[in-house]
Amino acid sequence: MKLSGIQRLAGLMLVAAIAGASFAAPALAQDSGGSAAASAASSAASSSASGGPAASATPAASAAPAASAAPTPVFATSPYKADSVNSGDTAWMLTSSVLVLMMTVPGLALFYAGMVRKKNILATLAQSFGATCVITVLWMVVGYSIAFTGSGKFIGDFKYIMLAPMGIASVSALAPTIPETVYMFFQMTFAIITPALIAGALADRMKYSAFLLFMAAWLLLVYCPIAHWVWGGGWLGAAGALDFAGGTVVHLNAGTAGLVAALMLGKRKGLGTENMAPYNLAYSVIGASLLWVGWFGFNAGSAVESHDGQAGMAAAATQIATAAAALAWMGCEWIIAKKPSVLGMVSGAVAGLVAITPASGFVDPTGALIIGIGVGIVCYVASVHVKHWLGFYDDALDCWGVHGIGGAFGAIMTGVLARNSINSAAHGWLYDHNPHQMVLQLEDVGATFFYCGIMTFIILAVLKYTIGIRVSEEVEVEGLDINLHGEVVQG
Amino acid sequence: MKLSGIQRLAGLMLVAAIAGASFAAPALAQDSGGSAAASAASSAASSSASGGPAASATPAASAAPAASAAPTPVFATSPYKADSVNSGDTAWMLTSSVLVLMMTVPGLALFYAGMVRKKNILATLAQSFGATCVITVLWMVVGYSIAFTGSGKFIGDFKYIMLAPMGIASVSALAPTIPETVYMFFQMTFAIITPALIAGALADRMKYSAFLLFMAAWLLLVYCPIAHWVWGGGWLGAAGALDFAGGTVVHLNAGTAGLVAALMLGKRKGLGTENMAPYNLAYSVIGASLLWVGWFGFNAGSAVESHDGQAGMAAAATQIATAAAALAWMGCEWIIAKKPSVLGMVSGAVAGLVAITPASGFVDPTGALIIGIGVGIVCYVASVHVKHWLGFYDDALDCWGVHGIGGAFGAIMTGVLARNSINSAAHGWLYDHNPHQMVLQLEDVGATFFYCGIMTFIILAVLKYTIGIRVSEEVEVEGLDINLHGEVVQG
Amino acid sequence: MKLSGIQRLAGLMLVAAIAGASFAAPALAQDSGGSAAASAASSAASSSASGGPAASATPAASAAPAASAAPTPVFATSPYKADSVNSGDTAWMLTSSVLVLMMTVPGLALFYAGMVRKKNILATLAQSFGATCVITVLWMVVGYSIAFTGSGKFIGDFKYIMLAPMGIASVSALAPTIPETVYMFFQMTFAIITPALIAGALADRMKYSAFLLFMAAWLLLVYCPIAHWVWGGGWLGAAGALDFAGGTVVHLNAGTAGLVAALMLGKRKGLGTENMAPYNLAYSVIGASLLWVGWFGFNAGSAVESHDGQAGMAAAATQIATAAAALAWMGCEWIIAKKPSVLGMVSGAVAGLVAITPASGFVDPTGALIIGIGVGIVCYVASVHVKHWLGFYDDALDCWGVHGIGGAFGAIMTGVLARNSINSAAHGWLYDHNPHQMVLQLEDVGATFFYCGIMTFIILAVLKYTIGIRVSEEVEVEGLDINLHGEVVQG
Amino acid sequence: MKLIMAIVKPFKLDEVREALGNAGVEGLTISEVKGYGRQKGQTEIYRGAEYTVNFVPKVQLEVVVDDGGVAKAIEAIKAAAGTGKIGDGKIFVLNVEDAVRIRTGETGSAAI
Amino acid sequence: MKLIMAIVKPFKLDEVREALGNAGVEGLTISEVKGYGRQKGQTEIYRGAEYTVNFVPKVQLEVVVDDGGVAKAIEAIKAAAGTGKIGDGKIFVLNVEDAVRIRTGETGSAAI
Amino acid sequence: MKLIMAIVKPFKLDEVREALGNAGVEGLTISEVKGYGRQKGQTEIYRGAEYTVNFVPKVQLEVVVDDGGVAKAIEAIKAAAGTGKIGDGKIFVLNVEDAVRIRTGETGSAAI
Ligand SMILES: Nc1ncnc2c1ncn2[C@@H]1O[C@H](COP(=O)(O)OP(=O)(O)O)[C@@H](O)[C@H]1O
Ligand SMILES: Nc1ncnc2c1ncn2[C@@H]1O[C@H](COP(=O)(O)OP(=O)(O)O)[C@@H](O)[C@H]1O
Ligand SMILES: Nc1ncnc2c1ncn2[C@@H]1O[C@H](COP(=O)(O)OP(=O)(O)O)[C@@H](O)[C@H]1O
Repeated sequence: MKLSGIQRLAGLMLVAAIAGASFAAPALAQDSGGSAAASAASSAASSSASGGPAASATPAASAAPAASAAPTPVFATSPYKADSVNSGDTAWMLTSSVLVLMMTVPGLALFYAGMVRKKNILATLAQSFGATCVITVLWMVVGYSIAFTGSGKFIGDFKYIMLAPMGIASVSALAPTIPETVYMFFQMTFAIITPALIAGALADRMKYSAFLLFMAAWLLLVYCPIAHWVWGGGWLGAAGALDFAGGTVVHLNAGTAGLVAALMLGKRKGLGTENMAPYNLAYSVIGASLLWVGWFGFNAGSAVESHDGQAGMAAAATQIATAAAALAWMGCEWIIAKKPSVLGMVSGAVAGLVAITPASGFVDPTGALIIGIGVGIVCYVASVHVKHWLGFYDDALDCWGVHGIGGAFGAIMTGVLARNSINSAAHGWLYDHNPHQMVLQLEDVGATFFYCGIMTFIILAVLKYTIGIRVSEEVEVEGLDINLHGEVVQG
Repeated sequence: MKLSGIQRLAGLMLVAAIAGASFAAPALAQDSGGSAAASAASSAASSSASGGPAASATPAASAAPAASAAPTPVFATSPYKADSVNSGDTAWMLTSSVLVLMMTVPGLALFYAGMVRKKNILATLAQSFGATCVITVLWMVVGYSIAFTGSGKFIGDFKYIMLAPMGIASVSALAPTIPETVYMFFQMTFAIITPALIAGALADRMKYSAFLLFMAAWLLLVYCPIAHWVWGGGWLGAAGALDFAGGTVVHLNAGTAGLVAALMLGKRKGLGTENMAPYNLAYSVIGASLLWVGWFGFNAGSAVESHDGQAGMAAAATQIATAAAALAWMGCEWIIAKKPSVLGMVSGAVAGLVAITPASGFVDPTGALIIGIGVGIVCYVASVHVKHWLGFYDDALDCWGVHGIGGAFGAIMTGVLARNSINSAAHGWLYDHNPHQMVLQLEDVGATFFYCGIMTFIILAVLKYTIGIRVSEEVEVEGLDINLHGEVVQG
Repeated sequence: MKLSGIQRLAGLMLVAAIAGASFAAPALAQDSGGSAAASAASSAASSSASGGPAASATPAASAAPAASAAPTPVFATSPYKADSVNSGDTAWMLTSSVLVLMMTVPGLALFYAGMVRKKNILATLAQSFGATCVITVLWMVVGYSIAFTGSGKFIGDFKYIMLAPMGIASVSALAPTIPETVYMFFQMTFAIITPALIAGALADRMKYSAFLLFMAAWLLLVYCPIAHWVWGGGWLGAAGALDFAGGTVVHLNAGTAGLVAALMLGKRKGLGTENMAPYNLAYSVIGASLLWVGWFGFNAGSAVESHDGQAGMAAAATQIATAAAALAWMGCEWIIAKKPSVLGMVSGAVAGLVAITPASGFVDPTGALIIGIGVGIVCYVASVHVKHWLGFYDDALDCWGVHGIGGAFGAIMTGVLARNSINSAAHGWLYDHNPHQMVLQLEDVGATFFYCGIMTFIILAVLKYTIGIRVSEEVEVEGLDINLHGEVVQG
Repeated sequence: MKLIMAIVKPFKLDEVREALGNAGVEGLTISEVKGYGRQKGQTEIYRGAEYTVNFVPKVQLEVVVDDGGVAKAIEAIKAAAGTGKIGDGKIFVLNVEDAVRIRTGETGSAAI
Repeated sequence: MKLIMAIVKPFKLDEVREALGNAGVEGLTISEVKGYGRQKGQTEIYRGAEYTVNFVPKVQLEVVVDDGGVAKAIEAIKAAAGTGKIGDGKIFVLNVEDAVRIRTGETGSAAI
Repeated sequence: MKLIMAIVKPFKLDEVREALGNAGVEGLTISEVKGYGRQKGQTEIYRGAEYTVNFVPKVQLEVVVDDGGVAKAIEAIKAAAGTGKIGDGKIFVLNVEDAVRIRTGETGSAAI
């Protein structure tokens, strides 16, 4: 369908909305001298707070006094010296790593595979599975080294190539209570799912060879640097941006890449004329459920310990926000389309998981509820209405609509609802009267959006004009399964 | 088919069997003066023993001497002060919570979805998924407060509305070695699966709006109070009834509700004439397997710690009873129907999991084996033969036949086989010569059966005469997927 | 098709390759006097090192000094006395047990079910599910007693029948930091999956009654003794063979049994003429993913603790080898068959998991990478080319090609790449200049191969000439689902 | 002999089969088809957007009967398949020149 | 009346249906079939071994039209289903002796 | 030209196709159908209760051949599909008035 100028304009504005903010940010930062102290304070603690997965959560323990006003018994600081490796923290982090791996295979693989047409089911599964393999090896070879070692402001050093220095008894300063092997593995599972999420925007039309190369390049050129900025000791973390488990590093990042990729690939053939309804939503429900279940490794695991209350609070917030978002999306559909679709419920749940990701560990249950309801509505509008109205990008399975929009929404709401009594490293706007945190969050969102957008464009442009990124029309019509993998789902 | 008086009569007797017992109970209690001491003793310890998920398991540790006769090294009381939060217990309880959540989505969702006809697969998945979301939010708003706070005999207080008082460092007296956030989350997963189980009796014919309202009302009016009675410090727990992980609170409760709901909804159209065979039992096998796997969070998690042997013994008992029950059911079918059906195997496994739920943590491996074999046979007869012979209720997927009968069977057998050497808080009939325990168990069963039955009837009656609970005949024939959710499983 | 002598010959040579080695071993052992000390040393430590699941991992902790050269902070020996039961280790081992159970149901069940034709899907699921039930009960009755108690060189004693002596506070000398109940359960899950793996070679043609009897007999006559030899304190472990999590005990063992069973059952009807392509590879992808996820319980769990770095290093090695093997197999197919099949990717991943099983816990990340790449290629050649070229056995789903070959490859490579700095109990050939370790590994491989091969033949021969092991031709053509279980996957 | 080709609503299949049985028809073949006609398909929802499926699931029955049996068979189908609602379906009659029972080799009416 | 039986490529279905609609056809019945002919099936890979599937997925349309409408319908199908490539499919025409609309009982052309 | 419509047992399909090939048939169309006749369906078990499925899975072949080729084709099918057991199936022959090859527009015998 032809595109009216007004629509293009609106499209640009959508982008500007996110972009503009971050330009404003620094300026605003200057003005907010009043919160200098707070800002300083938060910076001080930030290397742990914003550390997300990298956060040593000791502050939470020391928060006990603050919270001890609560009409319930409280526990004093944990029985462990937080700097010693212990079996409990290690047990939880091994479990968390396994849970996050399960999010990608089979979770994400099924979530996406259930939404495509029969002829592309196996190819969609192959994307998540293949990405997992490629990224695992690259992470071991150099990825971990770039993201989580050294003291660079922008990228780590290369001492950890092949993980050579990582002995049986090594411990990372970023996770003092577990072996470094476990920390490396935990971070690896994050590095796996982030690029894999992008597949949602590429569905039904990308060459498998190009896909795997894209995953590899994107991991090293986009994910690793940004992970270093925020969690690996880089500039954003140091500045005090709060991202507990990856609202920007993981979700806004993957979502932005998805948007760019969808634009560069072009629309699926037959979009609007052919029936593109999901072939077997049962797969999507299994996938969404495993994403939900695994997400506790993602969020509660990002406490990187289980010796105090932080992991538990993150888990509670995650569960509440997810359910609220699913209900919100369901409600919108029930009112507008008259029927609550199963696809809507699971999409809402995922949107909730996305938005609570940066906030879990910083917000209380009520904050989680607010974020959940909000993101359910926002992502519904973005994925169902705005996308169709703009109509110039084919974000097939709503990677941008859910992960991009949801991640940005969550990062911003974290600035609003973060609460010092939940995490002593956080000073939010609403409860702790620290407007400056909003500046930092917007900076974080803007930096991720632009860096990721530009780099993704470059990577795909190179691939497009070398090996090509899209399959031929015949292949697309006949199906990717038989043509790319020589197999089909029978019957 | 027409119903002969004799059958109606038998139906009533089935009910009476369970009912009558509990009337007898108090009387019997009087007679059993001989066991007063034992009874007192058990009452004394009961707040922890009957506490099920709420049981601080320290007694088990102190049971070491008792067991130290065993020809193996034993460990002294655990290295922890049981009153301090520690990373190991927290790690296990976070894991358990995640496992129990996985039981509902995707476990239960798939178990049921595999048994319905193609046209209702998505609607069945939507029941488990939607219930999970509604209950999560209600639990946070007020459910937890009603069930697990305050010192009321019948319900808790309302101080915990919105979980407001629950700080990062709160600890519940019911679970002294983990943060309260984790305990709240763990209990939430129990509150989610219990109402969701009822869906098995509602299959193929309930309105989705009515279903969600039913879940909400049932949670607050039935589950929360009963959970408080037994685990939250209420009268049943105080009396000394033993229910480690929810034989009555969860399974008999859901089963009874299912029976009432099946009667009020009426039979599925075409029952007996149309082919209602499961569309894709592969889903049911996945579901049953995930239920099995997740159940270790349910039973072993109900030790609410991992610092002594109780969780381990509960896990062993669970595994043994489940396998034994599956084999027993399989054997019955092999002998009677000449072929062991896959549906039979998985149903048997679930029956075993149900029956061992109240007993795990109180019985030894041999006790678990006995319970497993017994329940496999009992539930086979109840679900396959008694149901058809009575023929006046359409318990579509055997919610009552498996969870109701199995839960009651397990609760009663717990009184028989509970063993003081396994859990110092328990004094069973067979090993510890405490017949009075049987009284308490029957009281527990009867109270749950009647309270749940009556309240469920009231809730559904209100819904029936307001918004209506059953879909139109056309909708039922065409399928719930397309009519309630606007989607279908293609192909 | 007719079989040329040359092919038969090659077939025998394939067997001889593995066999011959072990005959050579003892002799070689004599020669290698030079490494007597080393050998003695390794024997000394072996009861823990080779202990695989039974390994108390304390050595790893004491390895800290060795590794402390690494340019990262290291942790001193763990804060726990390794001889005291603690909640962290217990939490991890409970989790690991659950993960390994998940590998069989639903993991393995789906992995195999996805590869068969529609008419046999349920029967294939029933094999894994039924085996799980039968083995669980037998393990409790006598299996654990045979494998993991007593001090016999070849089998354990029978004191633990019905697990009678196992009290709430028992601890096994083989796992001093967790309750024995947990250790018994953990080992049970290994005993379940090993026989279940054999089903891959029996697909589409075995009687269900014969299958269950085969599982029972094989568990008691093959698995339990071999497990005792290597992990239970028997002769192989004492000799110093290294098998961290079961390269020979589990995989070579199951693979060999599969090869023998495939030969005794004969080929599937229609092999070569009918289309035997997998019906729904989506199931296989789910299955392979859950196997991958669960395998961390298998390998990292085999550290039997989480209080030092061993579990973490095992996890890292597992992840790296799996991904590398999947990529290697994918690469081979891409080059030779021009298309990377999904079946190839998942088969490669499983091959990697198999090969790293004995090595995890002994090798460093680079060693894992080498093993992964190697096994991906070796198993691809064995399963895709050698099998067809030899053509005299119908190893339907490549149980021998992946588990047998992969397990042997892994066991041998463990001898090459094991590294003292990773596990102080290991002295490998390459890094620690201990060629004698190769002798021990080959001994281990040969002993397993021959004992298993002979016993499996005897068991199946007895079954074949009594109740019969193969279904009738009509049943095979019509499908096992309807004929053995009276059910079908509809639609 | 004639081939009666009837397209009916799926949930009427069992009734139609019985009716034909009573009308003396001993064998028939059915296949799942999709129909396009006055009756419009259901509206599916995808990402909030409703769209109508053009094709409606139907069952097609193929029955070969003696010329004498045609009228009875048609009556039976009409009676059993009719709901009076749009989409009840159609019956077409074609001429069959020969029939063979594979098992016995019988031909003509004997083969039906 | 005639029964037009056309076997076409699946992805051409929508176009064919439209074309027939424009040609005045108000109802038709389709079924998923597999075809064997000059066009060979795709080669699937199983354990590295390639093998060709003999049967190609096709869609079969059955349309009953008045004798007058036959030519127009055939033209419509040919135009819409043709790609010029092997495997485009076939059209067969059979005679229909009678037709009945179940809902109304109308017969003959009125029933179409 | 004639349309040969044969209903056979699924696992005989490959043999029948080969036999027809040898009999000079170059193209055919098959569809999965369910049959009702003397042969009764298998008994499924559901919750211990056995019930017989009325319909048996069959494969329907549709082959259009020149009048001359009919006999040969029928022979081929009979030989390949027969097992002598109940349920072997049926062959029906209908007259085809015209045929068109969509790709080329050829009509009549040339189109087959
Ligand atoms: N001309 C036709 N040729 C073949 N099939 C037809 C024709 N007209 C209708 N049908 C079949 O009959 C079914 C019912 O027809 P429809 O017009 O929907 O309702 P009614 O039969 O009540 O007029 C259609 O779905 C289609 O399968
Ligand atoms: N003689 C025939 N009888 C029935 N169907 C046929 C016949 N010949 C071809 N077909 C059908 O037409 C389809 C296309 O025919 P094919 O020979 O592959 O290409 P083309 O139509 O271009 O010659 C086949 O797949 C088959 O379904
Ligand atoms: N009169 C008929 N019209 C259409 N199909 C028929 C007819 N009679 C039989 N069939 C088909 O032939 C198949 C075999 O017929 P059946 O009576 O079971 O065995 P047999 O062919 O050996 O007599 C049936 O399943 C059905 O599909």
